[in-house]
Amino acid sequence: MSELPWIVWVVLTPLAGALLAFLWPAQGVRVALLAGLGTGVAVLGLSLQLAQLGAQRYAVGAWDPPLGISLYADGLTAVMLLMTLLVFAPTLVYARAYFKQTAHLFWSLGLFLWAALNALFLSGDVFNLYVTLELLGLSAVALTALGGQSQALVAAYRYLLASLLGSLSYLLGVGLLYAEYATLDLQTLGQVIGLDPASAVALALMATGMLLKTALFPLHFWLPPAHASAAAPVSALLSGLVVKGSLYLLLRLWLEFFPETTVPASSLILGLLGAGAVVWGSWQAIRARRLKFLVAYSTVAQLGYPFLAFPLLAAGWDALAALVYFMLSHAAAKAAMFLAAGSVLRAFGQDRLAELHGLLRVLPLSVAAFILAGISLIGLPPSGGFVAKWLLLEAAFATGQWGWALVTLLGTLLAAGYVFRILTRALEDTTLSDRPSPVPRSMELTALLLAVASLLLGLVALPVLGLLEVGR
Amino acid sequence: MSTLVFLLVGVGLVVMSLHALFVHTHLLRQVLAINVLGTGVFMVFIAWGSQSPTPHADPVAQALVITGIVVAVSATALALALALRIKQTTGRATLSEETEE
Amino acid sequence: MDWVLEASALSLFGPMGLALDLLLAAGLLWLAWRVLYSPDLFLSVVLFISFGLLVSLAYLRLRAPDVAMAEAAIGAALTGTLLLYTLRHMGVPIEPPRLAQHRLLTGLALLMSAGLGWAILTMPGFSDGLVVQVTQHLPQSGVEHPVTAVLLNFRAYDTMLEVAVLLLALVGVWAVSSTELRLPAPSAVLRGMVSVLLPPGLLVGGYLLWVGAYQPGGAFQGGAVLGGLLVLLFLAGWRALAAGWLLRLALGAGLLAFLAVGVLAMAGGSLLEYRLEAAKNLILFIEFFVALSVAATLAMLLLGRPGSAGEQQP
Amino acid sequence: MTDWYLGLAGFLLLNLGLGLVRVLRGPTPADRMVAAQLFGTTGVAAILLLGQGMQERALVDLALLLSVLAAVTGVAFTRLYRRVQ
Amino acid sequence: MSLELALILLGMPFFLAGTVGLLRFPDLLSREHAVTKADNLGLGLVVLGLMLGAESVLLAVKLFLIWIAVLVASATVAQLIAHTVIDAGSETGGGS
Repeated sequence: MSELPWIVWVVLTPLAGALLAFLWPAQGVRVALLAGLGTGVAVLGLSLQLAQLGAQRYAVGAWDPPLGISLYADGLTAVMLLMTLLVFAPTLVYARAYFKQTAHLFWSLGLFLWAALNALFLSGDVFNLYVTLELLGLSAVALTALGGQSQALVAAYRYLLASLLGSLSYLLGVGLLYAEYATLDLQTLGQVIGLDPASAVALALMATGMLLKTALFPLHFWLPPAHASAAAPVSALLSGLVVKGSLYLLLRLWLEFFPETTVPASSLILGLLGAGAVVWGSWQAIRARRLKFLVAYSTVAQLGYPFLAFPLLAAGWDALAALVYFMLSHAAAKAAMFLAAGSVLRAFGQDRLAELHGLLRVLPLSVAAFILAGISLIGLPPSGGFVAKWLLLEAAFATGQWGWALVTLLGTLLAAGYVFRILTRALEDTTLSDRPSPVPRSMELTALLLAVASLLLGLVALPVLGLLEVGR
Repeated sequence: MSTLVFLLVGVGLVVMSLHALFVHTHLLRQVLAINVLGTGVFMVFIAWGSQSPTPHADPVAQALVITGIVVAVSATALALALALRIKQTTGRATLSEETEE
Repeated sequence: MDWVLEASALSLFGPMGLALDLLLAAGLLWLAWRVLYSPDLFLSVVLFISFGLLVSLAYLRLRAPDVAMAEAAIGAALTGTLLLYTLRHMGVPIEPPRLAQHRLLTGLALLMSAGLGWAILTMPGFSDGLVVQVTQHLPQSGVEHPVTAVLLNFRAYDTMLEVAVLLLALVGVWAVSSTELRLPAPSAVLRGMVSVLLPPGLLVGGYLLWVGAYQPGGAFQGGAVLGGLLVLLFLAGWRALAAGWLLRLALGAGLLAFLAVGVLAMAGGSLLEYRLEAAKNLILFIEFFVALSVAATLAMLLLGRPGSAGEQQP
Repeated sequence: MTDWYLGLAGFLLLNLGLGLVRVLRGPTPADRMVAAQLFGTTGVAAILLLGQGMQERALVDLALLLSVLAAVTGVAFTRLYRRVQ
Repeated sequence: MSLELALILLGMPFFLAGTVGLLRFPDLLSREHAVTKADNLGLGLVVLGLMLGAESVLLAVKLFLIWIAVLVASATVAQLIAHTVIDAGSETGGGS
């Protein structure tokens, strides 16, 4: 068991699934669920391997870098892969009920997305990362447009432009690095990279591209309409996972390159932008009139927190752990919220916040999902969000950078504001004027499952952080 | 010398297309701008690769750009399909500032 | 700045070569400007095709014939056809550019560009890239042409994902578009031309595919020629390919071949590792199916989704 | 000798540039397309001469590719831009 | 000067003539004539010249194939473009 090359199967299984679902559309659902199962096994196998044997490298085609491409997995990779699995598996089950028979292209596109994410997390080559970014971006855009309404189409188009601009900026940076250092291998580059202007510009280009793709304030303009107008399971994937792909890549570049090329100003800028995102995103979420827009703006806000950790990364382990835990808990909580919002849409045909009275009576499980996921977004114990904020505060206090702690606390208050906006309506005990449509039980249950997971993430912090340490 | 000339052409294409991308609102013009932008980036790769001592330009740079060209046509096709569908459903061919709802 | 002098010394073709380069450079920048800002969108598209061909000439001057072929076939001809098609169906060919002001983004763009120029001009020196490694390992790759060795062997994983991107784009286009390309009946002249051009065209496509093992050419260039022929066939009213599972198989064949060979290689080694004796045949095997998929995909991107209404949300 | 070929390729390039004036002037799309067809003929000749001048045999293959594909955009134009019904 | 180069040089005026015709002739159809006739002749001379210097049969065959393909394509496309004009009458002005 422990010798199997799980690292390869983590990418190949969803990719083969995507191909098979395309070739055999009538069996799309079954192919997707089977491929999901297989990918899950591969991810768990790889994680166990990593926990036992430490970080691993895999030279594709047995060509070692710099000639060939190598895959690389350490604890950070494993946590990302597990996060993807955690969100994807319930979302596929949800989608089976959500899409009924019609949208058979969803299964192929969804598996392409999964393959792209896994390939991105595992890639150890800066150009290969560009290809995975494009695979990720195009599948995300196609999924966004799958809704078919004009709003979704416009949002998808805008998303595509932002995504292409981001990856071309990244690619230009890759070109400069290759011209100067004659290698595309991430780790080798990390060892040889210097502080000359060309390298600095290359890194700035790559980082800017990733910031655009991660929708960090003020480059977030494309995110709310895309995430709000996509179909619910797609929104869950986009908000929970896709933005984490580029955030992970930024973090990886930072960890590999920046110890040698530290510019204090750059981490400060990221932190400040993160603070701006927390405030602006939360404020927009508080003002939103539709449930899905509220949840989407909450994503803009929540994506600010990981960036607060960047100025603290140099100080030590806590900041990295906080950053990763923010990604993890937001993935589960936000996916749960979007899935629950999808149930609301299914029941009422619209999601205007002003008209959501008495939700509790119709969709009790979805309301429960909102409450539990909300607890994690606000950061109350024992949720994953609480652990992340706690770690961030510790890192901030340890280095005496109180400012970031204040932003975190402010964000907590604002998050409470928008979460309670949902709950006060939902818990009102009034009878509804129009009869809601039935919502399949599996849709409500999967949302609840993810919400519970986001809460429980706080209780499994020790093993998760232990895994994260592999290879550090 | 070719290297220097075309490196600068590549940078020029990037500058022009970035500006065009930000000021144009017509969907097709944006697609054109993205394509020219990609060409500028590829040009930088190949111009650099052309100073390799072999009979042909750096083979890795060439392979990367071929991959890039195929990715670019894929993205362009998706963008054009979206643009056409937007025109069909909304009757408009431009992106304008939009607000929620 | 040292490398600037070095680069000048590399001018192999004398003053005439330099004059040609400057002519090309001026033409490229001028054309790009007209493509991006001309008031008539149809003109922009036509100029974009010309621009692509000029870019291809520039790649030739930069001694990158493989890229020149890919650019001429895919970047100019097929992208141009896609643009013509979309423009036709969107109508409004003459629409003066309406400019929106994004000061923040424009400023960012200018900043990036200035930084870029600065970066290139102050770069301490260019590396030699991976030429040495590629040349050293070329005998173990199974092919004689270095670009093909990189694409199909050393960095085959990239190419596999690239083929996946192409397939994904097609699935995306199918997910978005609801219409199939419809045309009036073709004239006899057109059908005559297609039937004259088809046999030598197939020959050229096959030749480019095969010759990639030895010199510039390969699956993408050959596939693009075949794709162009398919487009011609469609434009002349031919529809035989546009049906069911056979079409899907043709579209997925490239990725399928890659996955099959890659996984089988894992029986005795690692992913996509070819034994030297078998390397050449395996590479040609993969290339054949990749070319098939490239051709089918490029043609279907234009044709739209055959015989089906768009995806509907429940 | 090589300079001769490069010079002639440059001459053809200038020719193409002149032809682009017609692309710009139009006035109808058909005029523009006719002018753009110049790339199919003059462009192919320029590539052949460039190949001769740079001692690069592979350029003949590029010219071959271009000569086959030159038809595609032209035909696409005529098929797509036929009179609207 | 070799015969090879002489033939190629002989082809150049045809390209120039084609371009000048394209610019100077008053209407679409005569401009088309200028381009297709003159340019194809010029290309023919270039190809012929290069074929004389070709060191292999394959190369010569490829060169010939290029000429044939361009000839067929440009003649047909010219004819088709002419048809769009004749079909559309004067309506092409707006560029529909």
